[in-house]
Amino acid sequence: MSYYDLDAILTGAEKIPCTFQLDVPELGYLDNNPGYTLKSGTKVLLPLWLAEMLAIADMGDHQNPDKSFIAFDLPPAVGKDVMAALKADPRSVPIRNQSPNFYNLAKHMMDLAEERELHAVVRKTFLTRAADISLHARKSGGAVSKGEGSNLGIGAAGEEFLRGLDEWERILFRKAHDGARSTKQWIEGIKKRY
Amino acid sequence: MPMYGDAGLKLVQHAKRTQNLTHLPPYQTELVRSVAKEVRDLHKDATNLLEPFLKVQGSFDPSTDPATACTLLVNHLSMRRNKRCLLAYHRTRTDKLEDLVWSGHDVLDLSAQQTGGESGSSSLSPQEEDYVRQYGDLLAAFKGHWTDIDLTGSLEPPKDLFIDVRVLKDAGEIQTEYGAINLTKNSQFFVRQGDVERLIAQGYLQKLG
Amino acid sequence: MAHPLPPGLTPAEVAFLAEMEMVTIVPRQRIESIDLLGGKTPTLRPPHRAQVPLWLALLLKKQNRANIVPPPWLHPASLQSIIQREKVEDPVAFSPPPPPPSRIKIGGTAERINDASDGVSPPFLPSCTADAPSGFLPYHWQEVAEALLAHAGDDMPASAGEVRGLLRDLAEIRAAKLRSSSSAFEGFGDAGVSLTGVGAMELADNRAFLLGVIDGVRTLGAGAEATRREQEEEERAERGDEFNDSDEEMGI
Amino acid sequence: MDIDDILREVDPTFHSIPQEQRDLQDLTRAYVAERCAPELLHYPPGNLIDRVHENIKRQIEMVEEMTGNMNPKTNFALIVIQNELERYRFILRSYLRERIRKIHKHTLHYLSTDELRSRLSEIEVRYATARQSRLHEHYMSSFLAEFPPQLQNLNDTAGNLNMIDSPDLDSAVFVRLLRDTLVESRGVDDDGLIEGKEGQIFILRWADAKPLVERSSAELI
Repeated sequence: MSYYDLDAILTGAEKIPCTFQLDVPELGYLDNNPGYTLKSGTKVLLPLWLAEMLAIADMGDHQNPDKSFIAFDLPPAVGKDVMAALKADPRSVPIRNQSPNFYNLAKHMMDLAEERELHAVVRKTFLTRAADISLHARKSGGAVSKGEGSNLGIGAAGEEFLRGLDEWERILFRKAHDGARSTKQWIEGIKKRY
Repeated sequence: MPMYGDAGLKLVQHAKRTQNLTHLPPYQTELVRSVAKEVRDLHKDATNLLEPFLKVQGSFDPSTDPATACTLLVNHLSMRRNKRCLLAYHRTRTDKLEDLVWSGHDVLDLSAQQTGGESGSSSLSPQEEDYVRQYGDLLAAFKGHWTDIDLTGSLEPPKDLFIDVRVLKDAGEIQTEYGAINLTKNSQFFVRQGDVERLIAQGYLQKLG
Repeated sequence: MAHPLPPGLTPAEVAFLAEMEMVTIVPRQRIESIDLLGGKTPTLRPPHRAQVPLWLALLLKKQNRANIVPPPWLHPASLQSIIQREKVEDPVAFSPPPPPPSRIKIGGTAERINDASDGVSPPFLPSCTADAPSGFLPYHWQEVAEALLAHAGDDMPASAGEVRGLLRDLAEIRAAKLRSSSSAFEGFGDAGVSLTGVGAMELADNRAFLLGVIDGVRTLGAGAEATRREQEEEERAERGDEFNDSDEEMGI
Repeated sequence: MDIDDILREVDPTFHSIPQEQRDLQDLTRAYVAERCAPELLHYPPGNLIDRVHENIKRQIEMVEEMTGNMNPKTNFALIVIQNELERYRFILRSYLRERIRKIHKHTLHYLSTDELRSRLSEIEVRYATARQSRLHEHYMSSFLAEFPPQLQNLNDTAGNLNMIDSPDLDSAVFVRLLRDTLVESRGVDDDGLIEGKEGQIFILRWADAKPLVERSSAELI
């Protein structure tokens, strides 16, 4: 985890459904009610950077040592419906619509809650989509002289798929694309040398 | 209503866009100010909240008052979040500024041009302008230890150090590392590319092969 | 920018390294030894063969001062045998790299001590000279082959078109292997993935992507991995001394 | 008795390679390793970098002496020398700048302990320290000075969030074995123990590859 990493910070802004486990007089503003007590049992959406720590912090309650300030649910982006869709066909889900930092978010949620099922689906999704990313990147990276932009030469379905990539996948795409492109440049350049 | 950390997030979103730009967009003075103010307000709140406990008990024991402990934690996390956003924003920009210094740009000049050259307006904050100057000096000193290898030179592997050229029009005598060469039309030379790049661009010489 | 290129070697850098491979030349004119940073060049006297780094050989060739003797592995018969091996004999793994010099000592008896304190490796092994073994692709096979084809086409053992065609076949077979290998490792969940026989350019092309996928799987699986380790640790503790003993017996 | 003499006795091939050639091999390996390792590596032993730098300087002086009024057409040797010189300059430049990139990225980390600091040259330490303090001053004057004092540090490690970014030592790398050796490797689902053979190429986590590389049983590629 990198302190200065922008994607990590942006992931921290993802909203998590949380339930407060105690009354807190000063925190009404978190539920759009400044000045009022935030009641135990109130459901609020909190950013991950806040939810994460409130969920693992020790309340100091000796009778209930496992109790934290809040309980939380999986955010919809990595919730049951999305996981079911990914299980059916990882390629057909534009995961960027769920979250631009889909994998980062999934990782945080897996660390917070032991979710074996989540891990299996997310990993399979990542690998299956990576193979597709490589194919598309190779096609577009090989076409070195055509330039970039919409002229990727991978067809409408391909571009649709690429639009749905999350940040990790965009980086992967760029890596595969640049690899193919610089190899192509080497081949083209060698004829001009010596 | 706006949450603590929302303004900080805006800064980071700015930074994220900045990463993919070739130029440096204007410094977000107002946003930076409001995030810093948020931190001061949060700190004031925390101090006020703690005061009665410190007065009476000398310290605060979270287990006796979980609600206050929770408020203080939220407060503390919000300050830390804002600090992280501010640092990441500034760091992204100094990274970019350093890159420009490495590639030999006159950053201060460049930034004035981008804003249309109006006097007094720059996409850099005054502090950033200071930093660019200081970093420029620092890099110059570092480079000075490695003058023989031209530390800021190209990181693409060397190729075509010497090239064959044909003279397209008489250009008279030029000075090269090897001394003078007389360029008469249609003669051919094998020369250091760096010596003749300008003459090629001006159409006096043609690169062969 | 402190360094504008991505970490890891790029294709251009790999090609640069390949130019340090020694190749055999036949000089066409006498050239005295030159005192270089990397040592003196041999005195060139036609028609005596000499070995020089590829970058120098290409410079000599370009100026018509020498011809280059192509390495035996670049002959069509050699390339065909490698294709046969890659396609039929082992359709999964890459064909093996040339045997390391420690295993091909003269007479096969002079066993080099197993000490790599100056363990020489590509591009400094003599794997592209006229004495290199045929039937094995050296680490820099693609870069050396392309450079020779482009600039010493008339020195090739067969028509440039024929050699080029064989190289293209080989590259395609191997590219498919590299692609399928990455999915065959069950998503890099297991340790120690082997890519023995892979070429430098093949690596450079796929490096960032492959490592990106592996690092992604590792990051996503970090929690599961930690849990697995804890369980294994517990099991080990339960088995107690018995396990430790067998560990020692393995002589590690 | 010198260690080289001992080695020469047990292994006649040792030092059959002249010094200049070995320097080139070591420099090349250092450059490749630095480009491929996820963290900053130690300077190569035996003052290699200084020696190469000195040799480059001397060669440049020689080129300057040799030039003058010579016709490049007739002076092939000079062309060869300059071509080689350019190659050396490139390797050293690329090596040093890869190091700078890593130092930039994780400055506080490399300055944080004596062991880490010892990986930097004197010049690098001076540069990194000066840059870090300029940077801190920049943050201070931009916003940090308005913060409560306990929030002004750049090296807090409290509460699940370490401000000192450090390289990911578990990043994957490619290595080639330089001799037969046991290869221990960790994976997500399974760990491995392989009897590796000279010349084999593996993908490993850097933390697993590092001990092999440090005792010259493997090299980064």
